Amino acid sequence: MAAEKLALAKAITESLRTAMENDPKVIVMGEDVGKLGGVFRVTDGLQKDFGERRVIDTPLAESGIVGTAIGLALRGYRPVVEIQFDGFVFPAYDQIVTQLAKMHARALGKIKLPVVVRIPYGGGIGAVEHHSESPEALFAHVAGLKVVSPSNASDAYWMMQQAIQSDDPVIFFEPKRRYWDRAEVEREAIPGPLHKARVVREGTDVSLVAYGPMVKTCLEAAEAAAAEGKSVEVVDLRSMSPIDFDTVQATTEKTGRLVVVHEAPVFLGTGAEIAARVTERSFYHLEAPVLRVGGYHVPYPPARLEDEYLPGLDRVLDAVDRSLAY
Amino acid sequence: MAAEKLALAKAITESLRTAMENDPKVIVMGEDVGKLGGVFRVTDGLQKDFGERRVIDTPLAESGIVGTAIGLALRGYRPVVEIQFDGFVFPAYDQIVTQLAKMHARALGKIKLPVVVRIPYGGGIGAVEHHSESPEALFAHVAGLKVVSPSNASDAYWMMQQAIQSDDPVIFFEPKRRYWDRAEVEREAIPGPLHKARVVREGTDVSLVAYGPMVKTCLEAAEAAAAEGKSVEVVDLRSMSPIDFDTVQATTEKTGRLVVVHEAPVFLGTGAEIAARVTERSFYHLEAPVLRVGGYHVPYPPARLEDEYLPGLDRVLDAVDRSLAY
Amino acid sequence: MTAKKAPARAAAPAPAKSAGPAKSAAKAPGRRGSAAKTPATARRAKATPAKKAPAAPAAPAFAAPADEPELVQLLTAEGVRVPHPEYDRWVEDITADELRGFYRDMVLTRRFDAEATSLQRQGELGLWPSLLGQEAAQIGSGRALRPDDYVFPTYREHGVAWCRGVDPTLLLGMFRGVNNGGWDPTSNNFHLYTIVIGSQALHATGYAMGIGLDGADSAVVAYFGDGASSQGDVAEAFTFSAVYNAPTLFFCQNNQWAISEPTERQTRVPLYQRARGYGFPGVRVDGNDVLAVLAVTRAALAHIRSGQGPMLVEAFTYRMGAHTTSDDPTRYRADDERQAWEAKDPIERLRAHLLAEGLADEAFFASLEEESEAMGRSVREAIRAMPDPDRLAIFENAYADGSSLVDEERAQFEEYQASFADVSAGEGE
Amino acid sequence: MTAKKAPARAAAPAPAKSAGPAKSAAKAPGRRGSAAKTPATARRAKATPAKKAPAAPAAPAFAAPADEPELVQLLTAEGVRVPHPEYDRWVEDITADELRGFYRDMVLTRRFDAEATSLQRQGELGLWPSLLGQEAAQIGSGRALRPDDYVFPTYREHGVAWCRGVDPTLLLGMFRGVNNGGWDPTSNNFHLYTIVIGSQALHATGYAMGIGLDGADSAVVAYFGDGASSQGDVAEAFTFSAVYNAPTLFFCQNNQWAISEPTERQTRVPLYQRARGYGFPGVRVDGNDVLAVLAVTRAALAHIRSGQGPMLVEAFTYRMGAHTTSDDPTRYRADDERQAWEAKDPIERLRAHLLAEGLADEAFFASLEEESEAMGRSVREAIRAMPDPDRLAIFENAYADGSSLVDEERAQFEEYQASFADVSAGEGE
Ligand SMILES: Cc1ncc(C[n+]2csc(CCOP(=O)(O)OP(=O)(O)O)c2C)c(N)n1
Ligand SMILES: Cc1ncc(C[n+]2csc(CCOP(=O)(O)OP(=O)(O)O)c2C)c(N)n1
Ligand SMILES: [Mg+2]
Ligand SMILES: [Mg+2]
Repeated sequence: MAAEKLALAKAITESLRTAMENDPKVIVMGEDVGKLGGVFRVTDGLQKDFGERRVIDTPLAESGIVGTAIGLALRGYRPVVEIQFDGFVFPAYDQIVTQLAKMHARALGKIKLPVVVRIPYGGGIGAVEHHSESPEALFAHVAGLKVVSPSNASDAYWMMQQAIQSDDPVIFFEPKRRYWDRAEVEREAIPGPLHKARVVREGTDVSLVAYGPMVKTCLEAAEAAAAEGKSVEVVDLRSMSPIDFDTVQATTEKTGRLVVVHEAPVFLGTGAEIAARVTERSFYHLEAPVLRVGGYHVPYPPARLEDEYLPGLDRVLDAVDRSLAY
Repeated sequence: MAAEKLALAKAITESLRTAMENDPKVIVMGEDVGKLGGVFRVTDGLQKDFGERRVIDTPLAESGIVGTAIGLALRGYRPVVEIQFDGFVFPAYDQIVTQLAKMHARALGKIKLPVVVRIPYGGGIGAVEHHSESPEALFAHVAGLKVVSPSNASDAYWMMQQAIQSDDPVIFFEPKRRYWDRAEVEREAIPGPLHKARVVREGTDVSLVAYGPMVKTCLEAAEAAAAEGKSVEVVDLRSMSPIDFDTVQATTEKTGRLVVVHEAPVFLGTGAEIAARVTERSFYHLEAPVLRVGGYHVPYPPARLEDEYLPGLDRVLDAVDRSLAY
Repeated sequence: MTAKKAPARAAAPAPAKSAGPAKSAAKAPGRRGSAAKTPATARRAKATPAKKAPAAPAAPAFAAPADEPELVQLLTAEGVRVPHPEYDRWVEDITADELRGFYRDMVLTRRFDAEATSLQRQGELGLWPSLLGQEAAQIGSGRALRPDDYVFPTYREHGVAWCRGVDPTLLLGMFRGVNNGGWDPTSNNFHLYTIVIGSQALHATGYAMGIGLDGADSAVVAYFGDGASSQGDVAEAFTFSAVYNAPTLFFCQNNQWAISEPTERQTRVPLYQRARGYGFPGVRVDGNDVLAVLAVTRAALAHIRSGQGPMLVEAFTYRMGAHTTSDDPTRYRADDERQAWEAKDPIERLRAHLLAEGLADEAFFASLEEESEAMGRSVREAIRAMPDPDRLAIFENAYADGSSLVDEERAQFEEYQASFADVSAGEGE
Repeated sequence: MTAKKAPARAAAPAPAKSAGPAKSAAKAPGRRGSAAKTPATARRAKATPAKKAPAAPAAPAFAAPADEPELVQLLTAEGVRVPHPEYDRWVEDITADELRGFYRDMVLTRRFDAEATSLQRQGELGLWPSLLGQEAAQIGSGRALRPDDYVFPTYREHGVAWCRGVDPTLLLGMFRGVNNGGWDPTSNNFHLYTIVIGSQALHATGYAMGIGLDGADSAVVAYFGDGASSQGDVAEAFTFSAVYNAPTLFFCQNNQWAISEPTERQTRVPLYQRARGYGFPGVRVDGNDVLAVLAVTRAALAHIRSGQGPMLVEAFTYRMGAHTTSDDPTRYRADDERQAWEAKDPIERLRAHLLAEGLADEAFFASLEEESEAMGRSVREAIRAMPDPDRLAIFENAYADGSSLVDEERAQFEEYQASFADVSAGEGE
């Protein structure tokens, strides 16, 4: 099959479909994932094609969803569970942190928990409270979990394939405001490793590292900066746990300046870890401190203020300028 | 009353007692806090003195404990809730993150939630799984919460007073392996602000920043380093949200070298934020990158391995040496 | 005897279809449901003995839950007043004036709701969760409350807010995106809408425990939906309220859908029975019958105020519209279901009653129509006049006592904003 | 009529003391409890009418939960076999040999447990949660299972582990601090101990859903305690199991204490009744009667295997020792309670029965005593020989597929360790 242009959401649908076709143990569970196809239609059509036994509408209880997915994994299944929105993952947080993340180690490796937890995340869609958050750091800090986020349809397709094949639990953050962005998905391509970052634009003056929804913003910022004569390199991190520090280090040492961008609050966000570790690795290469652009330490604001809260083109460019000013 | 020597746990007991005497709205809730006085005896004697209506044994359900504490706070009470061990706070995480942290902002400031969540945390006591964790970063990243940890009996007494008086929810991490350490508690002293860090040992060559259980370890390390002719300054952070960056910046610029020490995993631990922010603030003052000493990115190991996992004297000294080697 | 039971088990993970008395009864709330027994007995013959007990008898006949779903009703779908031995006394005092008042409440609430839905379509709101069809459940329960009682709503209790005297336009702020909850919960004892499903049940329980500590005889109402009944928080609220004898009324509006999921995805048996497992009473009431809801809520509150601890009321009703303006129910439910429920409309029902009994005349309905129009206009005007918040508002109220971190970020933000001012100033020159 | 109800309400937040049928019944498990009604009726007279209804009647008399706690018993405390119309047939096939086997199971389990307790005192273990008093509940249920059934224990199911064939010394590893769970759960279908209370109920439910998907007729047992019954996870497990008709046996060992909290801090009514609120059957069995537990568990499993979905069994027993070796029960419970329960000891009871019926002779007891001694010795030896894990083990098994972060940290750790080697090497010179 040749490459086709798919919306990011649709690429995930197709990836789930492929995985379910290839492996009868792959099942999909969550609230409204059946007939409705999920509130974002990511599971659209799957129940029709694979039946109610493999695409399971669950009771309204996130701890129950993740907890039973663990039990199903112990029975040999590979559940892909959907959490309806970022802000609703917290009732499941205990099962994720104390059980899903630790059970493989607890069993000295004798059992595996290939569970994927899909979470549409991030803001920018004008939603009400709890529907726009970016809680990835709260998962990345927890050993035993892997945490990834695609920024485009092609990665969405392939990273979902790899997440489902992974024998570790994967928290799969889907950039909901990019769900409708279309890109070529080459179904035959052999993808790189799941946890490898990717340089998506070459540059020489400053490096931007971002993931998920902010990659597009950073590419736009790089474009705008280019118009001003600044050469900006952009790295799509793709994985927040583990982080591909080699790629981040390489870009940092290439340009000498690094700006990390994410929607999540800056304070203790993934940018903190990147800044700390890269500074340690590349101390003598840095022309400027690693700068961070992200959300503020306040509850996610109401929709009419989210543009002030979210890192946009201008705030990224401002950070680029500040970095260059050192 | 003159200063008296109290164990850290006992200083908290006394602080709770004082608060309950001063304000009839202060109540204590949790599993086994009544007759048993808590598994660490921190609430020992309180039910006897204040009755079952103010020292409330709860059902075994942490979400219920925090959720009902929120309701009690809305009714005008100031609940101090006990989570029995660090690893058992996660069932309450949803109530803490989506409700306790955000309700004041949601109400545009019209309601306040003066709830203190006490959590004995950290390792070093040879306990079984879930009884030795340091999840503070998972709370510090969440806006709307304040997060503190005393390192000694005197701070324990006063910080608890201030936490209870705070109109914001406070996650109060108690360094369980220091519960039995005794120190003078001056009951009449006017304490400094709750969220202010404190230089607990002056030095000129390297700065150590720590909080809770690691302050003692760092003081011992400083002592050992002194014997080797190295002058180490030690800062007790006391508050992990907000962090008193002014004090951290001052010590960093004084010595030019900073090492952050905590038991929690290094990856996305509070040390990441300190390293990132201090590097930004004091970029031209740093002789070495900020180094971090902490736990590894693995589930907390079984007791017989915890000494390998936890930062001890030697690992702190090793970091001091590495910092000085730059 | 020990044959593989594949067919019986094969369908297991899909919700036990036949086990849906709530859903089946849904088709006829007036009828006494009878489905509860079916699933428990369906495969009784297919026992498989335990291995260690080759001579073990067939699977035992454990009793199916004893109670059929009893649905308290005082007004039929046609508006005919039917007697009820237990609940008549709770509404004996209701005057014609009050009945007309409930009618007015429901009409204005529905009008407000329709206005909000159309404001959403016009882009004035980002989202709207309509209460269409649930007016009687909300007005009947809301009107049973005292001012000192405290209400914890979900996000759909616009009718209860109305009874509490909350200015309706305040409800719109969060759906317009200007705030996350725009009213002062303490001024009308009506808490903010809670979006994380089930959380508020625990807040209600804690508040009720506080009432107990204060020695007061107020009550607390926790509203929640059929979907919410599955959340652990609701179960824990049941436990805490029961154990502490807290004056909590758990008021479940079973509108039969949680977005696309019918009630049988949440429970095998009618939801009011849940309470018995926790040792307190549960009652199911026709949620489209405002009088019955009033009676049942009053009785429940009296029970609660008398110090006997919590109660559960399940108002059996129907979500006549979409889950929210973002939802498309045609994807998951048949239109004839909705049509069947239109015949049980709570407002039409009371109107028929008022007319049949001569309790309201055309003048009443005409003036209400006018009032309703006027209200629609004023809501429209209010929402269009609603100012956007100042951008600095994002740094307000994160903390009650402030935080140096927020101060630092606010300062950076102001500096950043100021840099644009410089630019534009510069450009202006 | 509207007088303040301070006294009635004042005591509310302290758990409703009188509302503890479980606890009262605890004093006499054989007696049919009658306390359940008391709290619900105590203050019935003190109704306060709703404000809008000045003529409202007194608080209604909602029915107290219908069922009295029925306790299934086949052997009295004195070891006398009493007939039971429902459950006799489930143990008709039990031979004298099997009865002696249960006795042996219980004796060896208790011996192992005592050995572990004393090893803790000697510093060989960091902690030990004793099952003393709960042997019948565990052996009776454990022996009802098939090998293909799957068990999710708490942290106290040493007797069930024994029935599953798990090497007892493996149970000690986590309490010695050499691992966090030392056995392969798949080799005996006995999951690892779960310390976070209630979590495993959901794992059991998921596993049971998987059995359903597979079309198998195995069952899953989720063990949990009276305290655990309050956790939201257990409630959600009830909901999921019921809705999916999953073959889950919820086996609650109500040992009447959750550390220092008696069962009335967790529930107003006997716990087996919880199930009815979720639409599946619950049964209370004398948890100190191994035969009754076996019978009830067999019946429940047959029910479950027949495709009817989950069941709840409440084994009413008593924690005769401390919560764990770290606990001091003298702080919160009277010694006479424990003494009363010694009279109902599960082992003594079966011994009396074996002797009275002439089913075992002195030789049997003597040889069992020897076997028990030998087992104690071998456990002691095994634990003392148990090696400490290699320090690099902390980096093992965090991930199944590895993680570059862990690799990096392991390398740093090795480097750091090597620096000491250098030093000692240097010192050695
Ligand atoms: C914890 C959580 N999970 C998921 C959601 C998304 N969600 C919003 S409303 C809803 C359905 C609620 O159904 P029900 O409780 O019956 O209330 P209704 O909407 O019918 O009034 C869901 C799943 C949420 N808000 N919170
Ligand atoms: C979520 C959680 N909260 C608290 C604890 C601490 N804790 C350990 S055992 C226990 C009591 C358990 O009581 P019960 O469920 O009756 O089981 P039992 O110990 O009596 O066998 C508590 C509170 C825990 N392990 N997990
Ligand atoms: Mg609903
Ligand atoms: Mg117990």
